[in-house]
Amino acid sequence: MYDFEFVKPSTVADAVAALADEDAMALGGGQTLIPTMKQRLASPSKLVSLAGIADLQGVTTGGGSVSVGGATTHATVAAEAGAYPALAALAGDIGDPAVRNRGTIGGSVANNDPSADYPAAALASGATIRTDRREIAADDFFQGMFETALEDGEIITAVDFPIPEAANYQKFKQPASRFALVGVMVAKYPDGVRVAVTGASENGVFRWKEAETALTKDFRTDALMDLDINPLNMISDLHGTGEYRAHLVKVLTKRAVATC
Amino acid sequence: MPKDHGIGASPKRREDVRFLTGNGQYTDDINIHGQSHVHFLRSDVAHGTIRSIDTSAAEAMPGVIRIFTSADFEGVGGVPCGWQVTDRFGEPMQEPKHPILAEGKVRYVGEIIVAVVAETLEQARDAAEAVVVDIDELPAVIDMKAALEDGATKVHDDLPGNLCFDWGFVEENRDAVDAAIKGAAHVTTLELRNNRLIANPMEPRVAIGDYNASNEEHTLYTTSQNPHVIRLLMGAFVLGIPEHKLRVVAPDVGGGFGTKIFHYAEEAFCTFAAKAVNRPVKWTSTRAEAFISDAHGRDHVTRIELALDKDGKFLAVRTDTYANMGAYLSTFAPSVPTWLHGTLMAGNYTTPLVYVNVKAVFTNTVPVDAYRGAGRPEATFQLERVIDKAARELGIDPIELRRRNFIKPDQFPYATPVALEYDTGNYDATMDKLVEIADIRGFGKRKAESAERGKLRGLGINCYIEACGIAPSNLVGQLGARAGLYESATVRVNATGSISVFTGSHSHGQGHETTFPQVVAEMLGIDESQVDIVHGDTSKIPMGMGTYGSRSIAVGGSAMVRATEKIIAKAKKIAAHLMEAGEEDVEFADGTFTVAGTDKSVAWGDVTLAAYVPHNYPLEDLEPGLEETAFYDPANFTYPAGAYACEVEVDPETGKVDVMSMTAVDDFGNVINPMIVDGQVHGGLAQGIGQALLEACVYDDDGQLLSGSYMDYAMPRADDLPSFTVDHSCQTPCTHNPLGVKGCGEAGAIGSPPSLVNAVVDALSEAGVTHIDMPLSPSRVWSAIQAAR
Amino acid sequence: MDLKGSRTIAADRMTVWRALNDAEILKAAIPGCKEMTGNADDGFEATVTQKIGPVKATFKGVVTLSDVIEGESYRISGEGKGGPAGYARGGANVRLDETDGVTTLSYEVDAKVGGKLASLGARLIDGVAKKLADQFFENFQNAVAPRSDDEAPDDDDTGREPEKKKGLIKKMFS
Amino acid sequence: MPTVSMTVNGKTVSGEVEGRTLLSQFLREGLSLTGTHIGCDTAQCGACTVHVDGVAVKSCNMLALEADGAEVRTIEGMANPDGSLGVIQAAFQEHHGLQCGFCTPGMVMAAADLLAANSAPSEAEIRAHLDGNICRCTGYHNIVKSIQAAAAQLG
Repeated sequence: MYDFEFVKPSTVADAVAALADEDAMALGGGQTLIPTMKQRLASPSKLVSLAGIADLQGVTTGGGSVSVGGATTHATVAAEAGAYPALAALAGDIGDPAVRNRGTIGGSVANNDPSADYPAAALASGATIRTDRREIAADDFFQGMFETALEDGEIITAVDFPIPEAANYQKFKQPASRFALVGVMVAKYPDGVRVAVTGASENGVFRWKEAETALTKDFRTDALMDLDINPLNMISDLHGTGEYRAHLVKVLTKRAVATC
Repeated sequence: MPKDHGIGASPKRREDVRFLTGNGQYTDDINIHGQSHVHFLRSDVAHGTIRSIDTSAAEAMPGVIRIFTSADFEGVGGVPCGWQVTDRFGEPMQEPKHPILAEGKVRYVGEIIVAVVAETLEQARDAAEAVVVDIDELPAVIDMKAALEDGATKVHDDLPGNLCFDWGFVEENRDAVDAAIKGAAHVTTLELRNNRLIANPMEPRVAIGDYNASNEEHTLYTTSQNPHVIRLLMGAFVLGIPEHKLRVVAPDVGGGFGTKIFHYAEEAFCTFAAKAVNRPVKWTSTRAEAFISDAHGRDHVTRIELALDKDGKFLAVRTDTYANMGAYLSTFAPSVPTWLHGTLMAGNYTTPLVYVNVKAVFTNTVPVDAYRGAGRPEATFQLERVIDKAARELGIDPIELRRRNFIKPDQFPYATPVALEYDTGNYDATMDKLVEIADIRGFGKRKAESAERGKLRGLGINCYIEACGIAPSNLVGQLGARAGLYESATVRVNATGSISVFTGSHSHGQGHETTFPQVVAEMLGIDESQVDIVHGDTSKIPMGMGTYGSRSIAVGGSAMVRATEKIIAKAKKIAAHLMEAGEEDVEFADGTFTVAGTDKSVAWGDVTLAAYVPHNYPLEDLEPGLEETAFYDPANFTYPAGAYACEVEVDPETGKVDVMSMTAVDDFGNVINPMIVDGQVHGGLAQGIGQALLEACVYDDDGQLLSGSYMDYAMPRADDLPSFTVDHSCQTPCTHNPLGVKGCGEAGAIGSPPSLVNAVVDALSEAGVTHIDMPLSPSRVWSAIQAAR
Repeated sequence: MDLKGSRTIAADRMTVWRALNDAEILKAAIPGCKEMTGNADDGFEATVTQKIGPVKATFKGVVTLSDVIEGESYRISGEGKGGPAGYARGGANVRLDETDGVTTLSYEVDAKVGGKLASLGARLIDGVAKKLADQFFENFQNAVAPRSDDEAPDDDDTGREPEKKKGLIKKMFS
Repeated sequence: MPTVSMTVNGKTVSGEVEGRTLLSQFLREGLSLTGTHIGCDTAQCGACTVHVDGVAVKSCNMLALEADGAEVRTIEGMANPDGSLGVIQAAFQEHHGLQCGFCTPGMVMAAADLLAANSAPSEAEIRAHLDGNICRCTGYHNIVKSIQAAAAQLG
């Protein structure tokens, strides 16, 4: 690892100020960033830990939604997001126990790894990503593999998840990394069903709109019978072809609906 | 009632206390005052000519002590190969030089080009980034068959081509096998790949070189399974250091599985550099580095044919294999696809004719060498897969087909057509046991239950036989080994009767510190706590060949028995003197010497004390002291064998395979410590299941390793595996070693892949699937189902 | 990874060709290009910084134009060393066809990475390469003859359109 | 250089570190607590697992400075005060839950983390909880048995 300056502010304002340096990076749980830095594949001059900011911690429930502070660990969400069981279950199956004790929702959402779980939850829930300067709808937030609407130095303060009538997340794990080879989150709201897919597309998390339309009309697995997803832009790697991933999207969507 | 001590008991492992409290001492835990650190700049291209190396900017970086290139190694030998294979035309294999640092060319991603020694590791890494290496990239040779085509790029310019050797075994049988296959009632053919693996012991390799200028002594601390072999190879062939000036220490070692047998360039570098910079030099591999520098395993592409008569009797086996050697010959690489593979192609069966052809090929990949089982898993996999396919084609139950061809108990000793003489075995007995404990008859019910859940259940079985404790030395010498394959033991009885046993069998997870005292204590009738094991330091142990090939108890244990027998013989003489009796009248049991037919006795401790305080002692006939050394060179291999069963559930929608059960019935001959034997089998099963289901070392066409971390190389985790059922109650003791033991370290890894693949093929047989190459990843299984439709 | 594609550019062929040989335009089109010196005949030296998720690597290397058929086609290739990250190289065979003052630029892209980028990033290589190729031609097109918004292609099934960032890129180049 | 201080196995310790110093490095090199092992660099093998403020973390994936002021427990702090093996450690020995011993400290720490939260885990729960700890020797069979036995004893 290259050396860097480490700071741990206690307020969002101080963190934003610390991130103003060009090569500063925010440090959530570091479960992706630190391994990357160990390989010398990233060289920030300064790491701004968000772990000391009390305002970014914790899960609150109210007004029909679950709000998760940006620096809340996956383990905490798994334990405390009981009002949205599918979200708690999703958080409880990210990585492994030790990773869940460190990794944070803000880190995951800001990174927008194309195989990460939280982006699927946020997109399927029509979540709102709150930052130090604005609120961003999940639909606008995720902009392709590793790309988000975040500006430089912008900090995720919370993610608000509207609680659905029913929801389920199905993850088919890549055998080595245990990231999602494909993950599908289905969430049923009074105004319609949302289906978000992670792990599959080269463009990162996306909504399967045909499935949403079909499931909004008829929330049964049979509604998906005639739908197929185009494998063209699906990730193809040593763990599966694009065709395989496209196939899994449908299988997992059905299973999610069946489990809802 | 199980025994509570001695042979056959399962005492708690004494090494566990230090491991469980964080007090183990692994090589990376050693820090020598004043040590420097080396970072190796490794090639990131698979093949190329080194045009220039500019270290000038790096030399000036903070903390840099010295930067080494191959120019610094003039006059130093290459990493030697310890086994020479003679090809089927009587010519020796092609043997390229294997330099410590790349000379002129790089030949695989991971090959060391430059070594930077600095005060700290991060400084060494910083400086390595400032080294400018200009490489003229050449096309990479990755595919073995393409490597042998005319006009293929050569990995080694000074060799005639990429063929290391073309081996035929038994060459005289070639025509007879061809004829038998031509005339057979049925021939089953199977093409398959034995996937390339990376051993991945959890402890990455470490080397620390130290040099004492005042007495010109070198010390190497290294993560090795066989420190003496490293001393021999590195001292004699690489660096020219006489043995008495070279100490190799392998302290606690965190797993080996074969990949820590070999002598590696990093070991020679640290030893050499410690003298050159007059500072200790330490190297600790990262996991990423391990993936591109530890010798890989397996990687065979095979076409096998099995000829049967109309009753299902095996008439002949012919196999054509391409074996990947990687870019250079690792220490024992040539022996793996040849003597450790071809000789096992008779399996547990009476097949009269066998012909094995192996073409060993150089490619621009990491060198390939022995990995748990080494050659024997490759042999077992192809044989047991083709038998299963034949059973399916002929409509014969796969267990019945095997039984029809078993070597029967009254046929032992049995000489196979591939040069081995099996001493003992009872393959029907192990199969009977398997049928019983795996509840083979209940499979139909379980299959129906699985079907109700939408899962396809499959049952696969297979047999295996392996050859352990490669021996005797005078035979293996004829076969090309450049080292002996004996083992040594020194039993040092101290004055008060306690014992230190010095063994060349290094322990890195096998529990020798517990098992070996069980043997010595039982022989002497004393408490096991009186016996300690010393291993892993060439300055303490006379000579050793190390731990691999399931040889420790069969060879190292036998050496210990021989040395202990010498101790007893001498102790009897001392006891006879003390009791004023004839030596021939002295009996020894339960730690007490008695004169037959009398009540005269003398205790073990009195005899040992007399040996060291020889006041009342036959000094004119006998030397004082009680210490004996034995070198044991076995008369033959040992032949563990067994029968395995695996049940799987396949999710036809996703292709995911769940292992529902794995049952291993092994005949290891006599068992010293059942608990440890069970543990060895468990570990082998996990690695076999890993190979069959999860693990794949994947290169792209340019020779880049795509599976270069645990993010892409799937290691078996706890939730990938079931609890296992293991049994070793069928015992046909080995007839030619004093303990009657056979070895258990590799069995699980050899025996489990075919049963797992047979089970998945069974589950998918109705869909028309006849074979899937390992690993049976969900996407592959799904694709196979799609293709069969 | 092999990727084929084409772009319709509202300019005549020679205008596009000149742009394909213009150091400034190439520099602007190569995603993450920080510095580029040299010329079309002798080749360019370039420094390119790429940020993919947490990974940020700077590549130093060369960009060369070869197999040149004046006004018609060439191969543009780049090769860069990224220090501890390994290396990356990519190229595109580019061909121009003109009808009615509108030029169709067709391309076939290939890309390779080596070292840690290959061994740690296997799952991402294709996606990143496609994205970068897309960005290059998008940038190039915008630099030569910006499109109007209604020409944007429809979303594909995956719901994410590569043109999403066009607004930003247009801002940079128009 | 920044200074870090924390409580490790009940003792207050402090030392100078760099920003980049990992908790695992601080433990191994700064405090000579070499029972915490480094088996990979992608935070998957779990050999470096320790407890920070009562929960399991991978110490090779956490900066020493992130643990400033924390309570850290390592394998060296798992034995009984008299030096005898703790319940989980003793269960691992009794049931042969280790072979080469390299992954063992991480396994024991992961097991302790599990049993603190779930006193009677099922086999499936144990296997799931070991998701982030790789053992290459035992095939996990006896590790699972060891944890079950420890759970039974701890009640």
